[in-house]
Amino acid sequence: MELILIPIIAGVLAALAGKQSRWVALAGSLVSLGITLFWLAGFRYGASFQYVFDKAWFSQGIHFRTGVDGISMVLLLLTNILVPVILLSALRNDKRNAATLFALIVGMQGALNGVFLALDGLMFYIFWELALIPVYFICALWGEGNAFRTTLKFFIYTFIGSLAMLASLIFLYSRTPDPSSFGYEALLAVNLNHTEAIWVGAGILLAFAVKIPMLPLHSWQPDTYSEAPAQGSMLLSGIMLKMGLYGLIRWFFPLVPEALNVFGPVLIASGVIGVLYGALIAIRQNDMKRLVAFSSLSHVGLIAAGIATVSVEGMQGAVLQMFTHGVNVVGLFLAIEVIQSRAMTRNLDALGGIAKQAPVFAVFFLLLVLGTTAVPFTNGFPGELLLLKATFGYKAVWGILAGITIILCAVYMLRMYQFSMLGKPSGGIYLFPDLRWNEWMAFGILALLVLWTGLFPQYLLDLCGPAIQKTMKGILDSTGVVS
Amino acid sequence: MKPDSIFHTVEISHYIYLSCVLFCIGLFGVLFRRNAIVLLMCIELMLNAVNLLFTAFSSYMGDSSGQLFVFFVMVVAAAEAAVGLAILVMMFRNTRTTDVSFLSNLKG
Amino acid sequence: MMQNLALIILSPLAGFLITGLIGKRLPEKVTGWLGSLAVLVSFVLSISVFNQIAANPAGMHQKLFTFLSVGSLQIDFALQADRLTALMMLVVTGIGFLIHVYSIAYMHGDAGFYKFFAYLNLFVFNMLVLIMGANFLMLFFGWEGVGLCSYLLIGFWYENAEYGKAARKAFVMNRIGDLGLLLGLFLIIFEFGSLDYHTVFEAAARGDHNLGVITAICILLFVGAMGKSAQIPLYTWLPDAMAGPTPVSALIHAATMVTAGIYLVVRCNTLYHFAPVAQELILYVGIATSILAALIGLKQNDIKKVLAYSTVSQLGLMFVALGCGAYTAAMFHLTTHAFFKALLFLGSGSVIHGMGGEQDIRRMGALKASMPLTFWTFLIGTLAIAGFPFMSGFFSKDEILAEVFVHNKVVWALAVGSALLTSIYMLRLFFVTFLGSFRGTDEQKHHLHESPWMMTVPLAILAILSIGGGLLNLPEIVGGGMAHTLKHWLEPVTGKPAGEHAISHGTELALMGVAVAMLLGAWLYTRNKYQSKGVVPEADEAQEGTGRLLSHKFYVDEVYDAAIVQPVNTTGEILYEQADRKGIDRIVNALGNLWVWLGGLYKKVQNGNLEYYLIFMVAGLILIVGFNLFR
Amino acid sequence: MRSLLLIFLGAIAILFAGLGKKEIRMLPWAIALLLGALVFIPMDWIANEQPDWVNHIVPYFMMVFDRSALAFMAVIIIAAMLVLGLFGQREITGSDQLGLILFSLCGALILCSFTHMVMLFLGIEALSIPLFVLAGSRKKDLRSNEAAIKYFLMGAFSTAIFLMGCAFVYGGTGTLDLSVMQRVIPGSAAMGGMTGLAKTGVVLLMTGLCFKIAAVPFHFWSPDVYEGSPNRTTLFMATVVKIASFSAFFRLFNFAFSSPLAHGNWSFVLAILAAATILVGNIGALAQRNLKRTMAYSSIAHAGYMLLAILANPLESFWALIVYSLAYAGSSAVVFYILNKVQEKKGNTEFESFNGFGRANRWLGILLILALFSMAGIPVTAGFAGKFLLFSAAFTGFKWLVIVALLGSAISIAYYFRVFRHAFLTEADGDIIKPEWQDSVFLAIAATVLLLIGIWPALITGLQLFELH
Repeated sequence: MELILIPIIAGVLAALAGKQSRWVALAGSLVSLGITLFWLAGFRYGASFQYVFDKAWFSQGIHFRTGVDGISMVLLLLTNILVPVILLSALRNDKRNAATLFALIVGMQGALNGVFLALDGLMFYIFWELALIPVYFICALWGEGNAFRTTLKFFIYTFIGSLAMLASLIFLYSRTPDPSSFGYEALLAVNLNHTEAIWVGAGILLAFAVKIPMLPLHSWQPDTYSEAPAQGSMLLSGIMLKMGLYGLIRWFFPLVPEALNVFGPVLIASGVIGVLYGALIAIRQNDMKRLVAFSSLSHVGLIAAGIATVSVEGMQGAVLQMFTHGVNVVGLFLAIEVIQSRAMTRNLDALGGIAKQAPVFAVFFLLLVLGTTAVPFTNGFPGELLLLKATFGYKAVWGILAGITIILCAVYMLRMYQFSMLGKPSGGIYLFPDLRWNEWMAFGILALLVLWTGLFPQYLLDLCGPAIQKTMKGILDSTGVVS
Repeated sequence: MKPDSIFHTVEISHYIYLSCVLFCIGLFGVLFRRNAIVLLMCIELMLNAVNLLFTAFSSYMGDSSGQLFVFFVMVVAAAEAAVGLAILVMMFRNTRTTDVSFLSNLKG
Repeated sequence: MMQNLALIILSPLAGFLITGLIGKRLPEKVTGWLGSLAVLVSFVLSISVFNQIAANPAGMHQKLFTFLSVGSLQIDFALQADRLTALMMLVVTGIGFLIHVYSIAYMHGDAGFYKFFAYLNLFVFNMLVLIMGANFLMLFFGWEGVGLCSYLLIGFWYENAEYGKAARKAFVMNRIGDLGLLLGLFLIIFEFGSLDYHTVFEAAARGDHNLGVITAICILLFVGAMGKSAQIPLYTWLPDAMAGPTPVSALIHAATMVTAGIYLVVRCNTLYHFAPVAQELILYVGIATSILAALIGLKQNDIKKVLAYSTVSQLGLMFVALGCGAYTAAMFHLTTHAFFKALLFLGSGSVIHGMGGEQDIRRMGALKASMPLTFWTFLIGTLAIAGFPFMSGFFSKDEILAEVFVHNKVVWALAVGSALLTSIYMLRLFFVTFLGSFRGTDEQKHHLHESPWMMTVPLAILAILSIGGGLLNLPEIVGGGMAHTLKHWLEPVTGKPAGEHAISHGTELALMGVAVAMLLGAWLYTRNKYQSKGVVPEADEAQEGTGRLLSHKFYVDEVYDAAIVQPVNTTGEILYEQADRKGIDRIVNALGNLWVWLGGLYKKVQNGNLEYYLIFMVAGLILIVGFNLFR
Repeated sequence: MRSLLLIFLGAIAILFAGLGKKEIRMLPWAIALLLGALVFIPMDWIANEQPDWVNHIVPYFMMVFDRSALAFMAVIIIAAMLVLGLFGQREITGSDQLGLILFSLCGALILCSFTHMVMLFLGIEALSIPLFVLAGSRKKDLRSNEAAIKYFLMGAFSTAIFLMGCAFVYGGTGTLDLSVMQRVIPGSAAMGGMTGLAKTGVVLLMTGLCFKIAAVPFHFWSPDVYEGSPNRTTLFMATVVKIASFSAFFRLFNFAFSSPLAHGNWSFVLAILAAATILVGNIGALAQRNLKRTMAYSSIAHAGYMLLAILANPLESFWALIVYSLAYAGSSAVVFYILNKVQEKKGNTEFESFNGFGRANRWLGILLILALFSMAGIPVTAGFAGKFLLFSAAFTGFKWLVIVALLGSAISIAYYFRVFRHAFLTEADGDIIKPEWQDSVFLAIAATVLLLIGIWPALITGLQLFELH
């Protein structure tokens, strides 16, 4: 509850605070980080929901019910770490109406926390939608180029998905025993026949697949990422698309286990093909943001495929990789923003030789590139290892195809790094000041996370382990598949 | 009202057909005429068809509420006609015509 | 004593952190010596571990923390040391230390001096993790880690775009191998349920596992080794990797990292024992690589490229030994190769240093006078690699040839041919570089000088090792009671190969005779051509026929470019332009525009005309009433 | 009844008291009148019985002020307050328009409480006839004239059809009393179901009401009339008239024709009409360049959504309809207020006129976004709560219809956000608009309604604990 309210209130205050809004926003977001860490400290390892807050909301069947288990804890941690980092990186921002920007970012934190905390179907949906709004405004108001059209497409696209999910949730709701309830457990208890499960599942999946995005539903992503302001891209790619993946674990598979045999293969195929598709396209992109967008498509494809294997490795690897990918992609977008704000371009053809002028930045950027490339001792490695293993264990062919990503990812990431940072200074890059203190801090936090997760992934795995196992048991019990 | 009154010597269905025909005459008049005054008259014709039907049913079933309804219809139709004619006058002042097909500025 | 193992890897890590973080503010000397000291500490500790292992063949094991524990799979961050490891540790840290010292002088004045030492320390750290890891994942950690350092160091002079390209090429090609290795690891997990060496090998030794799977595992692991140890088809990165500073080439691309593939196969000998198909594959790939690289080496004019191809060729030879199941021979050659190839690279570095960055041997010549120490050490290195009797390369190479002779006569003949080619190109290199007449510019001539002591002392030490390295594993006819030291040392790891074909001393002597004769012939040929006649090798462009083919490295790079790189790039472009923008995105937009178009259509219906409205209404009314009455 | 009487008498008083005075001077009285009427509603709600004197004025229980009537009355009065409060007309002399609005409001209140077809008819006419005048109240404006003519002719035409329906139902069931009808129709099952007369009658009644709420294919009048009428009248039509018609629709079809037999007769047809209405409304709105006309189409679409309430289980959908109506009234009032102000400055309501509006007027801009979000049904606005309640109530009946409605909601984003784009994302400098203090008060009320219900819909839906009848 407080994790939702405090950032939203901070957002309202920040909108009113004028010049001081950045500090208000940062404070609000840090307070909720503090609460998250406090919760983490008191977290009892186990599968049950903790810190439960429950109050009747719309009606007796629709509650405002929040709770944390290991899976949501990881994502809360991610959200509440990344949002302060994003705010920090934007602190020196002097865009028009900066106050509103900060307000929206911190408000978004509240909505995202709501998504990850929700234990009631309708509440989940409401925060799911609510999280879309700040980021929409951020992208539309401060975007570049044809931002309105692009963001509108993004909004309608995801909105259609969400509405389909709403329809599915309402269907499940109508099938709960009287008095109908949207409660998580009540929805889980609904038994569907195969046909129903496919329809209901398709609706829910549409919402998640658009947001993740899964392969054929991704076309909003590259345009949106590249035309959004840096903070928008970070929020979208760093946290928002995790909503979809989280949704797969928390809602989709547990709600329609009956249709696992249909959706599992579809998701894996879509994920793995997405892995290759995104990677192949990323190799030839010259716009850094677009490159990262397609790389992100590639990475989340693997995560989704891992989840869809419904194996311990796949799911835990997915949770781990969600955290990792969030950190890395935010870092990459931050690096791109650093480049763009100084060199006035992010076209790889026009860049080069930045490392000479900004060595500190170069090191941080390199670390993030390596993390994304899943080099051992960085955070990308353990998650990708688990995911590939899960995919390989599901079907060797998929595993091998997905494994090609470790080659292609190296190709495009290093290409990006090479063309932007290395080589001789070209174009207008003769004056490239190194990082400012706030950027330094933001990068520093991200770098620490990269190394920490890279070395000690077990901490996060332990956190989400019992909950994953419980979830998996729930799914497999319902399908009758013996694991 | 006596049970053997003239209404009962004629089948109720005849009344229904008659008023339906009247109604349809009015309706097609509305559809195919362009003069606003004529349109208004056609609508009155439709209302009268309804009135006839109400009266017939009322008598047939021995229930007074139908006839009550007819009075209300007549009163309201008068009010409506008054307002309608006023609007037509206003229109005529501005456009010098009562042909409704000239009114198509608002569209799309 | 147990924490020794952790300290061995932590010391270079600490070196990396210190030089990397504050090295920029320290004087060069301090940074350089700090970096070297870190490796020296590891070396000293390794000796202590070595001594313990000598007494305790079972080895040591140390778990630091649990890295991953998911489901039934648990992978620890754990270190171990057995005799194989101990040998590798000494090679890595010992040569590593020498090269660090050498680099202090070599890299003097470079803007990225501190970075260089940081990277080198990081490399040593990763290499140690690779060889000391107690499970396959640790190996993979180090495996990728050294690949990363290799990337960083090849592209050390990052302002040069070509170097950057070479670095990326190295990393990507390694990654291709890594994928094979990774898939191999997955198969191991599925087959054995664990990645611990101990568990896996113990289970494998029982011999009751699916041989097909084990063969697949072995082949996949070898694919990893191909990438790292530059075997066909993944060898082309290694010559390009010479873009890095010369000490890097010596340490990473000659002595240590590229031998990781050998180490991997030796480590998994238990598995390979059950996979003869994989062994055959290794044998053929090894011999093919060896010959191919040696041929290419004949016509290279860049001093470092020659050495690079020589490295590829020698690695191929080691794989040939592995293919025959001669693990000791492979490890022996690995060790001696580390000595003399490091020596040769450092020597070439010294030459390049003296020549002010010149690498083309056609501009050198007659360096003997101005760089005597370099000359003599380089000569020792050349002789060692060419197999001059009683030097290290002589014994190690002969042992391999002898093993191959037993195993497969055809391959033996090819291997001998490869050895002959090795002698020729090495002597060619030697004669052209150091003898004859000076062909450089006047400025270079004026500048020409012997290198400082920090560079020459490591050269001298390596020269001594190159001469005496053979003592490690003398054949019986020479060593008598001291023979086969290394073999006995490694026995706890490699086991006693059953049914070993011992060859008679006579045959062995005959084989040695063949080798010596070949060397002699090569000496005479090259001496005649390059010293006496003073022939200067043609420039690449001037080559014709076979020479052209060789100097262009059989056009393998071009073929790869056309067969793999371009298709991938084109696919990426086509996917983006056609499938993504014009396909999926256009469909999505069309779905959106459909409604707007319908809206435009509807606008025509709402035409403002009252009559039409009424007609529509009545038509609707009739439809509704009719539908309701007659359905 | 007290509210209705108060407003009726007050309307007469205001009509005469306002002779020769500026209309704006009578406005506070009108607002006070509505406030007074509103105060009676909770009192009646708690008392929950019809006092005798009511039965003397309206005999034969032709009107029953039960709680379902009171709830709609409250919504309608609030909507009317917003209409009057936000549109104080300074130029108009004489309070005839004010009086007409109040009379029309009386008709609306009758539509909430009728239990007899005569009262339904009277309510519709009382609601409509003043509107004919109001639509044409800008006498010199040709567009206003055209709106009035179109509205009048088509309105009268549909009245005739509606009356024909009344007559048929009367012939088919033998009664004009709703509660009798409710009892009679199930009885006809024994005699082979409803007669063709009754069936046709029900459908004709339906078309008559569909005209009032502007459902396809009886919606053609609404874009033209909405566009041509003065802004205040348009808003009044869009909110008060529409909600009142829905109240009548709900009462008639979910009370008199609620038995399964009758329901099976009209529900499928109505479902098709609802789907068509949703699609036509949303698609038509997509192609518009004028905000006012867009709002007209959007109001058609909203009518389509609200039709879901008629089709759903009445116990659930009643409160959904109430919440939806409140949300719709509140957001429409805000949008029309802004639209009106922009029209005063720029002379038209083309989208281009809104360029830079949001940048120039921060608070009004935020309010505009809130209203648009509510219309689009985005959480946490009242519009979302309404839509959710409606859709979930209707879900058990016509699932495909709910899907169409969801699709419609998705389409609607495009045109609602177009307003946002012009207001915020264009570089032009918008005119600064300073709302009067009383405008601010009513805007604040509207915003509060939108947000409060959005965050906590149980505020309204909690009332379902009370018995309705």
